[in-house]
Amino acid sequence: MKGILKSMSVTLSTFMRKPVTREYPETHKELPERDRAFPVLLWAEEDKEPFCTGCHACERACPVECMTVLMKDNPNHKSVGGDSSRRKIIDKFWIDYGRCMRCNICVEVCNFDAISMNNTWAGHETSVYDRADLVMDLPMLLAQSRSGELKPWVAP
Amino acid sequence: MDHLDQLFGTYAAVFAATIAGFILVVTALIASRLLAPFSVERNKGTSYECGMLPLRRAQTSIGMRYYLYAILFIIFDVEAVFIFPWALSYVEVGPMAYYEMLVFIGILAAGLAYAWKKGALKWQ
Amino acid sequence: MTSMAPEQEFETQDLMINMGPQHPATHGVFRMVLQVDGEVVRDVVSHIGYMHRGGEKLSETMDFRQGIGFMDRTEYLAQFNAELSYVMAVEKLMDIEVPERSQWIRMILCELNRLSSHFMFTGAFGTDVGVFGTGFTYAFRERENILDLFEEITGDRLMYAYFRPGGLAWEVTDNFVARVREVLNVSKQGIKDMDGLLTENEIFKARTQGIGVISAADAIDWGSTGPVLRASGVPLDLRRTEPYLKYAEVDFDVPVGKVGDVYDRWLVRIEEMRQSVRIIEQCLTKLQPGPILPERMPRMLRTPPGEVYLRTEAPRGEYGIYMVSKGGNRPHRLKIRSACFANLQALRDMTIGSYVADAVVILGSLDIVLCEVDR
Amino acid sequence: MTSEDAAAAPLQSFDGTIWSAVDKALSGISAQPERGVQDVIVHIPRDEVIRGLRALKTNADMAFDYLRCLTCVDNEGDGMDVVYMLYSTTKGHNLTVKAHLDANDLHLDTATTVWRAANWYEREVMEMFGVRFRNHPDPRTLLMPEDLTDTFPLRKDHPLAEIEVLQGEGIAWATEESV
Amino acid sequence: MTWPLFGMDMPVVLDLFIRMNIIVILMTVMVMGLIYIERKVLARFQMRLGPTRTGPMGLLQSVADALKLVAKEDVRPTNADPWVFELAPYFVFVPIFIGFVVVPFASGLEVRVLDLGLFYLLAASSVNLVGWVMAGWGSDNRYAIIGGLRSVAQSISYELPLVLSLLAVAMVADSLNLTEIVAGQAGAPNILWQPMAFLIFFIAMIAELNRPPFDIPVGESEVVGGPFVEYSGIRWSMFFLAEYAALFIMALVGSAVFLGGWAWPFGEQLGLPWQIVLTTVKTSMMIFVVFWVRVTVPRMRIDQLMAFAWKLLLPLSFAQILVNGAVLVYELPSGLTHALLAGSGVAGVFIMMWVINRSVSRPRPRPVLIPRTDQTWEATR
Repeated sequence: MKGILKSMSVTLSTFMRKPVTREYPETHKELPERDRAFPVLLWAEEDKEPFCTGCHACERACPVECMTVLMKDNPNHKSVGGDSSRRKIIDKFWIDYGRCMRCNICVEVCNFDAISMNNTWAGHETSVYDRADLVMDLPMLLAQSRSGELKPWVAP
Repeated sequence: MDHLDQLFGTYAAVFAATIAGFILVVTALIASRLLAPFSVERNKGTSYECGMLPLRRAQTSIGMRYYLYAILFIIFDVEAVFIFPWALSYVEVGPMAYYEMLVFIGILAAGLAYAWKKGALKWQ
Repeated sequence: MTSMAPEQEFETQDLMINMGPQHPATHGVFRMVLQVDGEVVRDVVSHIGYMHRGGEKLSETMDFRQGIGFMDRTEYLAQFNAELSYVMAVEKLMDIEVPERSQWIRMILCELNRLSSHFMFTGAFGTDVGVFGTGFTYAFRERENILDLFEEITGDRLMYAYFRPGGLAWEVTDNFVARVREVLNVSKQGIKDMDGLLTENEIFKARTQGIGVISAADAIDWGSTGPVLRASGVPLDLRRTEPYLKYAEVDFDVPVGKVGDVYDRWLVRIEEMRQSVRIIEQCLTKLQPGPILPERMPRMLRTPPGEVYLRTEAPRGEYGIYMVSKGGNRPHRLKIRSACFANLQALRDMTIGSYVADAVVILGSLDIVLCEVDR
Repeated sequence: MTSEDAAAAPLQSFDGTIWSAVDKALSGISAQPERGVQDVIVHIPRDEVIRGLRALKTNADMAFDYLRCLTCVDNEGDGMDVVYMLYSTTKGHNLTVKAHLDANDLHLDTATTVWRAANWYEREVMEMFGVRFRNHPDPRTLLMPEDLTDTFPLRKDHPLAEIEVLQGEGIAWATEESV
Repeated sequence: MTWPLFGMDMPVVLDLFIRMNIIVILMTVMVMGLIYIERKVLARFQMRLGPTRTGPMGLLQSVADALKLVAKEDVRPTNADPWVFELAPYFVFVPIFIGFVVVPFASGLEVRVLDLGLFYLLAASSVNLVGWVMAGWGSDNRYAIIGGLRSVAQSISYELPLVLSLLAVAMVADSLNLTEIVAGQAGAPNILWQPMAFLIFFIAMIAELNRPPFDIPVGESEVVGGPFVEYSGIRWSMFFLAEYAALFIMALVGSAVFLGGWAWPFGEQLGLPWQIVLTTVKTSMMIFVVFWVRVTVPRMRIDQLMAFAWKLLLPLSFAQILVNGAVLVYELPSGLTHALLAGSGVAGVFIMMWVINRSVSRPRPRPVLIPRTDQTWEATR
């Protein structure tokens, strides 16, 4: 009886405290800088092209094989009259978010800092009705970075 | 208003309430029948067995622990019914009625003690 | 019924009850078939394997860096501990010396993970004994708090993939020490709440005392580990008996039960939470700046041929990685020795003769993670 | 140290390890020692392994009363090794015991008579590697479906499942071809 | 024949019709309100927010629930016994509903005053048990059967302490008529003279309502919902409706019999609005404590439950009746009578606490802590 009364005093004390839950879709928790949602490609603003050269490093390192990379000759390269220093550039890039396990390995192996984990809420709220819609193509992967909302965090 | 009318007046309410209760349930069921979707699918009718197919029919004979309590209950509940009228009138009758009830409850208590001793109150 | 002999008609039949794979109390997809007579359990058959994803087979195709992410998924309540076993096995095979700072940080994170895992246990166990979700929400409050810290450090709330052979993936945040202290202060209150909510409660005591008893000899014979074993009175804690990381340099107590029943397991876990707080506080004072990876770290992780069975003390007990390497950058064979797998074996012995309601409580007291059992 | 080094080293040279005591406990059993990375490894021929394990458990100096783990390693054509990780709760020492099985004769006596803990581990090895444990009390499948008894997933010759590409690249390639 | 209603003489049939309608509406609104309040209160106890989406502060949550339940498919298992399965909701709901006939909200505000009011209420509400068994047996589901049988065993066991504790108060009040009992408490509520009876009543009431810690028939973690595992849609909501209606009735009766209803502490001459306010406050307090208990305590086990009823509550309530009888039959001075009654009650409460304490607290120290020393391992052998 004494123990039950003690338990009841504990619950009463929490009755008096403020609720800790958040009303999710309206109020978002602030995400830390290092937050890892899904990988996105970065956009080189000065060159008006992605950083990615399509070197397949991330594709080979991916443990779940969720990436597909196709490279092409850069039409904007210096040798063909452009102003970019990249000889090769990404042609097509798909990441299947349904397979991705967000292990950050692709970011670590990238030699060009061309891929980064999305650390905005947009990266977390990716639910769709069809699994096929989770396969992101190049424009989709670049959209987040091009819009300027992404604050990429590079591990020190 | 004579006595019979009084009785009718009060207990008619009980009757009316019973009917009202049934009407309430029936209305709800009819409303549901009108509003709710209904589909015939073969597997829908399987009873819930934590995701597995039922092992066999559930209505088997069950351990008799439950029934033992039922028997005990019947005994004690009938006694309780006897105690009710006593409780309201013994003061007028006087101490004698109290002693009689003491004996009665004593017999009951002996019964309970016997059941207790015999282990009828133990589940195992 | 008609074909039965008259004397058989009065015989009660045992009822077979299926608990799981889809039952509110089975902590995942676990199935136990109870043979009950009225309310008393006569026999238990457990079925596991619903969550089997071939993690061991998959790990044989992954190189040592890729494999880390899979360890998180086997033990989703104590991810750091699982990663730790894996990376330590690789380090042992490659003979890498881990810098001090990394070791201390690993210890802090592992103990925080133990804290969060035990919180999860207390909450889920509260639900098993029938408290309407109160313990659960308390536990989640505390756990979220710890997970927030993990998210700030590693970037993910559950699948951290933060430890690397040789050290850590990257440095912790600048305000790490202050944040850990903050989290610890909240957690202390949380432990007090959990303790006050249930430990002294008479109904809780009545429900947990004296059921699911397993003696020390039986527990050893069944290979039980962790709090289940310690509750039986065997002071077997790998942090003490075979200290890894820096556990030899901190003071902590190993709580040991006396009877080996469910209540003892509860008490042991509650006390372990307090000890974890104590360990973390000592670690914080000893944490010094420094490198997090050894200076000469090979870029490609290749191990010499060899085999190692590396065990660490995860919240649920001994989490072992048996890694056989034939040279190269991936294990030839990887066996995950999961603590719950061993503990779950003893379930039948503990449960027979108790009530249906007790079976649920006993299962809850083992604190199983089915992903770990099935791997 | 690798197995080649261990084979070259003389038997009694594991100074500071428990090998000499194990050797004493296993007298009469032809055991081959090996200095592993962490624990001492003892190779025991498979016909004697249960006898050896029981000797290790009952020997007062050894008292290996705790079976840490039991598993199996497929050596690709070179047979299989059944591995027992032992621990003594009273003495606090560890030992790894290995029994080699030929690829065409995967039979072994059960260790459940020594430690009950071996029960589920052996069931797992049975279905994953196809090693038959004689006299096992409960030889049902443990993790795999009950009807899947003819294939052994953890053997090296068992292929990994094809990676499912029906969504990601599959759709993507299709659109590329159509362009 | 006429009957007075709101100061007017009315034909009995019309009068009944109006009163029934009031009761039906009141019950529906109260149940919806109770569900909403329970969810909010439980959420606060658990530091959550509770329903917030439907309507302002989630006020329309119950309405939305009700609409959803009506518009949900009503599945019947193929193996179920059709008659038993389909009729069970009636047997669960109707007995609870007819209990409303005697429940007093304020003086003169009830459907009918029955002389055997208390007795009638107990008799009616125990019929609802039949519905539970029917639901359990008819579903052809193991959990349902176990749940149904458990509910029988539990309800009949706690029926007796409930009846006897109310009888003990009825002896003190010298009436079974709820209105008279309330009127008799204008000076002091019965809880003062019968604290143990109140405690027993409260415990037995929670048990009768199948609420934690006595919710073993519907124990989520054991029998998944007990007798109504297989019910869905509107049929399931009937069980729910009955459960909350019963909670409401029991709380009302408890506040009327023990806490003085509308009569205490201001007396009966106060206006009707104040009487309703008093009743509401007292009932809410009872209900709040029920919620509070629900959120705090673990579920009991069936053998403990039974032992608690038969070995502790039943003997104690018998003892209370005997003491009451002895005290009341000899016409002692009023002060002494009341002192004896209260004293015996308090003593009973202490006996109860002592027995509970003794039965669970075996000497059990905290776990042994093994500190770090160099020879720790050997030292503990």
